[in-house]
Amino acid sequence: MTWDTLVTNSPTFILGIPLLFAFLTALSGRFSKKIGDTLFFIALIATAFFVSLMSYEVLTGESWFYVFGAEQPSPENIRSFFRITFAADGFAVLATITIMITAVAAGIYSYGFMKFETGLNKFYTLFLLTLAGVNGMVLTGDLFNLFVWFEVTSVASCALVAFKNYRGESVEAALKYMILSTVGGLVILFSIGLLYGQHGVLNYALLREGITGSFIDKLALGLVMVILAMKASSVPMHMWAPDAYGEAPGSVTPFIAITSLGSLFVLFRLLFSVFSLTVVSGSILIILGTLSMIIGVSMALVQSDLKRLIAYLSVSQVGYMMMAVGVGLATLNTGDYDSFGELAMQGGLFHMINDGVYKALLFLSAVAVVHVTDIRSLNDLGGLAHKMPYVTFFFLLGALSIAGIPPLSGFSSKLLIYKSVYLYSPILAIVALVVSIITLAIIGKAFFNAFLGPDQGLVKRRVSKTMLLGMGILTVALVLFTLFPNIVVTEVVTPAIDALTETFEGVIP
Amino acid sequence: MDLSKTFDKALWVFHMNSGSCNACDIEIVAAITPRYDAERFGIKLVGSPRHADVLLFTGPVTTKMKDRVLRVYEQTPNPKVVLIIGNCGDTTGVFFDSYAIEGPIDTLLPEDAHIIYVNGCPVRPENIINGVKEAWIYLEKLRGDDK
Amino acid sequence: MPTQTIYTLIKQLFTKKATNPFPVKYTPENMHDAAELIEKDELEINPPVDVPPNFRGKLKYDIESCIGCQLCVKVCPSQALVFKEDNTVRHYVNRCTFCGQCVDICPTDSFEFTDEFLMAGPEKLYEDLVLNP
Amino acid sequence: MNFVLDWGIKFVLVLLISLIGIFLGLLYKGFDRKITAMMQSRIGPPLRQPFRDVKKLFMKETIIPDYAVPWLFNYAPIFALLPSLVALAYLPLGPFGPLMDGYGDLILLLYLLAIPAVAMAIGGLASGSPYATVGAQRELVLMMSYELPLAIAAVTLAYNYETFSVGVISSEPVWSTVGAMGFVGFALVLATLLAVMPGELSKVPFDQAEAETELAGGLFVEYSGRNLALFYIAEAVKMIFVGALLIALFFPYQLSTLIDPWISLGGPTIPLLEMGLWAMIADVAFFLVKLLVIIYVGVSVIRVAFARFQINKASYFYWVPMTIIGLLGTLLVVLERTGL
Amino acid sequence: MNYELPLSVEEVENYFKEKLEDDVNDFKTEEIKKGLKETGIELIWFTVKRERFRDAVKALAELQTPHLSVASGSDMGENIELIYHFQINYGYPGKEISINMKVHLPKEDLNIPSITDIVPGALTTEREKQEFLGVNVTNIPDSRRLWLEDDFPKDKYPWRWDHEGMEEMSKYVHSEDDETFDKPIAKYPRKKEIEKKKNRQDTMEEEKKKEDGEPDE
Amino acid sequence: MSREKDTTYEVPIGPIHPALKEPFLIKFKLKGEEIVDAEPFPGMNHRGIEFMGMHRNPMEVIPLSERICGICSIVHQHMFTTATEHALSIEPTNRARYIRTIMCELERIHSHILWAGVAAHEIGFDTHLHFTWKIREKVMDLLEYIAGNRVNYSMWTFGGVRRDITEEMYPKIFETLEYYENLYEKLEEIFLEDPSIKLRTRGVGVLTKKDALELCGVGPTVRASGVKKDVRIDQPYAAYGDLDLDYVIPSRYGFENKGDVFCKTVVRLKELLQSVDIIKKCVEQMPEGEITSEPKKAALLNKLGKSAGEGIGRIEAPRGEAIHYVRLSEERDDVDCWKIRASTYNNLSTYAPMFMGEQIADIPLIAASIDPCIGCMDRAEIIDINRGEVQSYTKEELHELSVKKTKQITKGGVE
Ligand code: SF4
Ligand code: SF4
Ligand code: SF4
Ligand code: SF4
Ligand code: SF4
Ligand code: SF4
Ligand code: SF4
Ligand code: SF4
Repeated sequence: MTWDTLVTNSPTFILGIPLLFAFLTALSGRFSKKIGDTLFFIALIATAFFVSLMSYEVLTGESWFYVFGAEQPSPENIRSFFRITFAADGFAVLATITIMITAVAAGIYSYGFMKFETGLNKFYTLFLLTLAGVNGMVLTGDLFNLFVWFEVTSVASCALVAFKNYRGESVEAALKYMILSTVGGLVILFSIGLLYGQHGVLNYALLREGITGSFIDKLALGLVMVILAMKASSVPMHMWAPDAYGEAPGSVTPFIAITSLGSLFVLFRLLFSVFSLTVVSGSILIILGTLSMIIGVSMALVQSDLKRLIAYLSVSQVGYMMMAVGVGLATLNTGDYDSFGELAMQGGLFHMINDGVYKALLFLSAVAVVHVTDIRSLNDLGGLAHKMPYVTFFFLLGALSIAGIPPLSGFSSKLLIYKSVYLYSPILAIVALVVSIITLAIIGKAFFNAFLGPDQGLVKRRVSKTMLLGMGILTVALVLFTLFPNIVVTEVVTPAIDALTETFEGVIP
Repeated sequence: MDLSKTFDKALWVFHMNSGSCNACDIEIVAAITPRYDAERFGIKLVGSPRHADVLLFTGPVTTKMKDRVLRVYEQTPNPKVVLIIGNCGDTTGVFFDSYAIEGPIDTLLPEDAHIIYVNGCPVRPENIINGVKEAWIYLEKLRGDDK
Repeated sequence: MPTQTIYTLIKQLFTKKATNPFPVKYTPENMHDAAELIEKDELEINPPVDVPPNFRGKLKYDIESCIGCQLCVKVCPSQALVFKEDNTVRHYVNRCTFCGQCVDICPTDSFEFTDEFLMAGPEKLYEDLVLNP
Repeated sequence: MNFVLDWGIKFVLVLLISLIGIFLGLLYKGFDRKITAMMQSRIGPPLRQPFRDVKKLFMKETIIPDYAVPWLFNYAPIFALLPSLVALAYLPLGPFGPLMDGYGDLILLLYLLAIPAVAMAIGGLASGSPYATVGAQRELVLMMSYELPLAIAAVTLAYNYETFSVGVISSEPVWSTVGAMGFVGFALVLATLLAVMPGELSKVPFDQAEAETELAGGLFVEYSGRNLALFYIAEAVKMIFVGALLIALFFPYQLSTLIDPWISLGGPTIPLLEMGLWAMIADVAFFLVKLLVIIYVGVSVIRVAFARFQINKASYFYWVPMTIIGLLGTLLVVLERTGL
Repeated sequence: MNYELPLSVEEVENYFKEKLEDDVNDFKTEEIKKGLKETGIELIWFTVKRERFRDAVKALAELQTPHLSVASGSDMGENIELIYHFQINYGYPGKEISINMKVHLPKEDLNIPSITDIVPGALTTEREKQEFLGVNVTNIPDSRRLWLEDDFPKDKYPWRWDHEGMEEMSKYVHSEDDETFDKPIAKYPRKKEIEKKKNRQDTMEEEKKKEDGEPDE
Repeated sequence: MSREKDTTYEVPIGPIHPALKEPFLIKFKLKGEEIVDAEPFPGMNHRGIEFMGMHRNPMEVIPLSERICGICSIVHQHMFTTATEHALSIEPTNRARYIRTIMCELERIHSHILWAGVAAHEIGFDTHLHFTWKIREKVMDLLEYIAGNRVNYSMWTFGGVRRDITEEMYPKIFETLEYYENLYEKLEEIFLEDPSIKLRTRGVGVLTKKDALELCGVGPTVRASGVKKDVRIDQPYAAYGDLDLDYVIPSRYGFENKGDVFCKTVVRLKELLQSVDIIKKCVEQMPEGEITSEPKKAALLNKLGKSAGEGIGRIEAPRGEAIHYVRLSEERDDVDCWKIRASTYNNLSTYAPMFMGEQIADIPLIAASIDPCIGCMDRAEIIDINRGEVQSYTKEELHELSVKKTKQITKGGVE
């Protein structure tokens, strides 16, 4: 096995390793806990390694398509081939990096967090399955394959949500999540059927050529969009999110957030690469995004549960991305794209990676708070800063970043958004600015309620070192993004945009 | 105690009534209003003892106010000067034989407190300004600026 | 809009101020120097607002005319007057309420109001504050 | 190497501007107090009083209350001051263009305006006093309120110039870029900004957060000594910052160019800056006068002529009437730009 | 009889006699004339038996929402006398009558029913009576201390004359004087403004005298 | 934001608080910015004055009584002397009655202006604090001119007054009255027409007429609700019987008797004008004669020690009805029983209905609206008349309520 082989096959490894180790950790349950832990970390590190490998290759060299099954398709046999395609392009890199940072942090964090839970190996299995599923979703270049990964993610993450199944609320939340996911999967399957029936292909590139904007196409697109938007917890299908976030075992909460983000990635990819402008206009995205921003933030205003509050804030952050990418989509192929559309895209996608990081940081520190105090309601919390200085710091950093305070990374990406969308419509910029300020106030208030004030002796246990390490990794990432926003934008985000707007042009993988 | 010259020229004042008859208190307020305008000397009434340099105490200290008087004194950051306004703060004045009086104030404050007594019942606003002037002179003496 | 208020305010900006600049307009650099200058009559100070003719300021006690009848001690509400063995009374200015009952009742008019009211200093009892110690 | 040198010079300049900003801030604060007193028929403190106050505060003991979170409590004042100082570097000050340009500018400035408020709120909350808590909540509510008209104003300006760069906006006065309708629109926008100014600066009628009579100093109850001095300076600098921002956005006129047709102010040319000495002096003076007028109108007069609003009425004031006025302005500008 | 506001003193007296018969006695009415026009004000004092005291207040409440000014109380030796100062006929210029109801409580049995249900504003003064006179107000909704601090001795009542101990409790701040009197410290250097001012006034007075000296006529 | 928090928390205002010039504690329970409960704990100022008075002879008590409270120090002096006169059947001379009336009304002027300034200060309108206090100096000068001191006038003695108002004082009196008449319009403009003051005072701190009556409120506080209570008219003392006065209630001037802070302002301002009229009339009608019926002080002192009797002094202070009860006995030289009841004592219970549902921002204003003078107060209860029950808390309950968010209050808070 040469280096090149490793590189070219890295997408397989990214998916294969977690799957394999998921199996192994499940088995290891019979033996010792140690083995499970070791396997889990090996899997995480190996996956991360391959993600970086792939990223390096894509960002410095060329993107490529990784294909299972029939080697070289030709226009004649294309319909009958059994093939699975993975697109190792800029967009996939952006998505997998975002996912992996969170996954590694959450994995390490969970190790400390779940120490005293039973059945940890099950947890590892589910974790790795979800990881594989999400990565699969963003890497795949084929609709049916997408459905498969979608289902894997759904099942695994449902199980994760219900992991603490001795708690009634967990099961209830898991049930909700399950129903939604199942219905979602079925609907996706249905629309795949519709499309297949129409065009006879499922490969993105081929589909794109075939799609004409007929009613069926639109219907299929609409359905897929709805489901993905739902999974991405966009308004108006955001209801499930706070429940799921609130009830999942602490350490995987950010991971569920990442599946949402994954869905959003997929949504964008489908919109750009498959349906493109032929069928959809950016305005739907913009409207959904704006609504998400406003509704998310106003719901957050009334929350008293820390995790739910962050969940609602994350809904409103999703709105930013949708709005920005929507502006990009709306202006695609017009002159405006060059003047501000691309900027909006940059902002939107950069915001996604930022969001992945600071949201995870917020969730993890919120979880640490709940873990340490057993209290979820902000009204009962207080004075934690005295005993938990690190967590306070992490939370503050995440909070300032989500609120977009300069010079933190959240500001850089939001700035790009403001600077572009006002040219599309001034109202959008105003809304974005105001939502941002309200976010600031909300998170400031939450921060006060939980951490400031006199010490009330709520701290029952300690935050373990591994938990801190998990948050530390995210902090490092956040600081890096803060210090070098330009590099991230030019080196990672721009290729992703290029991939979205240009790939598959004339290539039949 | 570091008492530079600036200190006396920017005195922020916290007023506390510890059971006086209010006459001196309204004269204190009168001292900041246009006719006397203490602000021209940099005197400013503040709302929190934490911001204060000068504590204006009035009243013979009732039992219920005793702890609060001491607490306010402690809460005030150093260096600080106490101005006791009125005879009832100085000696308990007319309220000298009650079961509910703990004063006079200066007996409650620590030995090393810097106290200026302003006498009168009630003191005229000018006398309050005069008291501040005495405080300046006192501080200058403390620093050895008086030659 | 409170235009009337704003108008008045701007007018007051230019009219004469109500302040009586006692003793000086602004803080002098050094109070001691200033005080010395005042003593040497080189610095003019602004007098306080005028007191009325029968102002109740610090008391003046005429030890010569006192006959030691103690009536004043009986009506003094704050025990500012203490009867001494030598048939005179000691007066504590820092206890006095300036009510003037002693002035009224004294059969020989030994007590009298002055118009001094600037009494302040860093010592609790200095000579000025005790008459006939 | 060049890069390092460049940034080194910039750093020194930022430091210089900061010092000047602090000086001006305290001076104008003194001016504000003096003129307020005079309007109330008093003599008022001398102009240098704020300097004395600050000097004295630095000398005083700095008490950290038992219930405070020390690091947050101590850093909050610094984070209240720094943004305003940094912000000055992004603003054109009189004849000098912005030191740092092209980093997002107006948006950045808006955020830099928000940070002190947040820092104050966090500091207040960290002090653990109930008064400060109420004060901090009010500060946050107020911030949410005035940010809406502020955002409207900023976006309208940006829309007009198609950029957020303050440098560009101030290079040509708004009034000459638009016709009659836009003129009215911008007048409305200016009115909103003037209304936001006292809110930004926590002055009456929007000083709910530190309302002395209600909350005994609110946010700052527990602050003393150095920390209080920093807040004091921060407030002063913020005043300069907001004033200079208003000038840059709406009145970027220079005396030398205004009178150029009649009198030409030449003077020896200063190297590097490439402007005539006399012209520069005139422009600086003109800038200071403009600042004075803005502060007088936007702070002093309003401060003395209004009573403090209740917090809900203050919110309402910004969210409804001011927003409507602002949006009306935006509408007029947009209408004009799109040629309808 | 039909009683309509404003009542006269006699009517008030009759009204109470009618309502409470023998349980009210010692009626004393006063009229005090004041001013050039000799406008009179009227007061009425009477004693009511403790058992009927509430009835008396109720009877009063039937006439007009009673205005209770205050209840005063004093130690009369063998018993304690409470006086409830009510006002009636307020709102009728010059017609108002002070109704002072006295209730005597023997020292052995210092109980008096609360009237807060009839006159909500009476609570303050009832609580005050409890702590200052040792009276026990039965059914009082709130019997906490009102003015005295919580650790004030439970068996001391400042307004009672039969109590030892109040004298010791009250500090006599000024009393130490004659023996322990220290010489006051040396004269603190006072500034001259007082003398200056004096001089100024003297000159002014002289001037004035001069002016006055010149006869007007 | 804060409004959404559904737990209540407690904020104590006072006893040392810039809004309150006197020590006085009110504990508020807040829900966000809204007040859900208020309990005043007045009486930090309890000095035991009644006790002190009962250990001094009546002559000594006069200056003591004036130091119950120095804001309008004439009031308690007046009541104590009239009560003692009543007890001993001493008749003050008619000239003394007129001088007393003039002093009372001058004091009312100063007190109401002071109140207006304080109220303006509470709502952050320092300009008007400065303005009102500036014009207040004029009446202070006059009072000082008549009585020899700016506050605590020491004018009263048994049987009359100690200083005469002579002909040569008239010009100064008239000048002052004219000054206020001229300025009155401006005051009204400021306090009744200024939009930002109206915004703050209208509909704030409402006291209904029913509450006002049941809680035995007094003075401008209840007159603003339309209750006709005014001792000067109901039961004239001093020379008020000679002057035809009418109740100052808002409806007389075309306002609604709403009982909010605005109405209280109306009442106080109109009373200011009424006072000016009263003084004018008094000066015009002032009879000739002695200023005291007991000029021999030593004899009077003797008489006081030997006589017995009980009496009531009841007057309308600027803040409302106040009453003293005095009993003298033959055995003791000292006062035998002395009960003081100042206006605020009754008005404090009106806080409850006024505070409920209002905002923190209104606390100082509402607190000031009854013009509290705490000198003789200690604690009062909030009485919820809607439920007809008294809301009282045991110490434990209070403690429990404040466990959480208020830990800081018990120690660290600035009280
Ligand atoms: S010194 Fe006299 S006037 Fe001043 S507060 Fe005390 S008793 Fe009142
Ligand atoms: S006046 Fe004469 S008799 Fe009377 S006390 Fe004085 S000395 Fe004695
Ligand atoms: S003026 Fe009054 S208090 Fe002073 S000594 Fe004379 S009687 Fe005593
Ligand atoms: S009353 Fe006059 S004469 Fe008698 S002791 Fe007093 S001062 Fe002396
Ligand atoms: S009415 Fe109030 S202020 Fe006036 S004297 Fe009485 S207690 Fe004092
Ligand atoms: S001794 Fe008797 S008669 Fe002589 S002054 Fe005294 S009381 Fe009057
Ligand atoms: S209530 Fe206040 S102002 Fe009135 S007399 Fe008592 S202390 Fe003085
Ligand atoms: S409350 Fe009553 S007893 Fe207490 S000091 Fe005041 S007047 Fe005296």
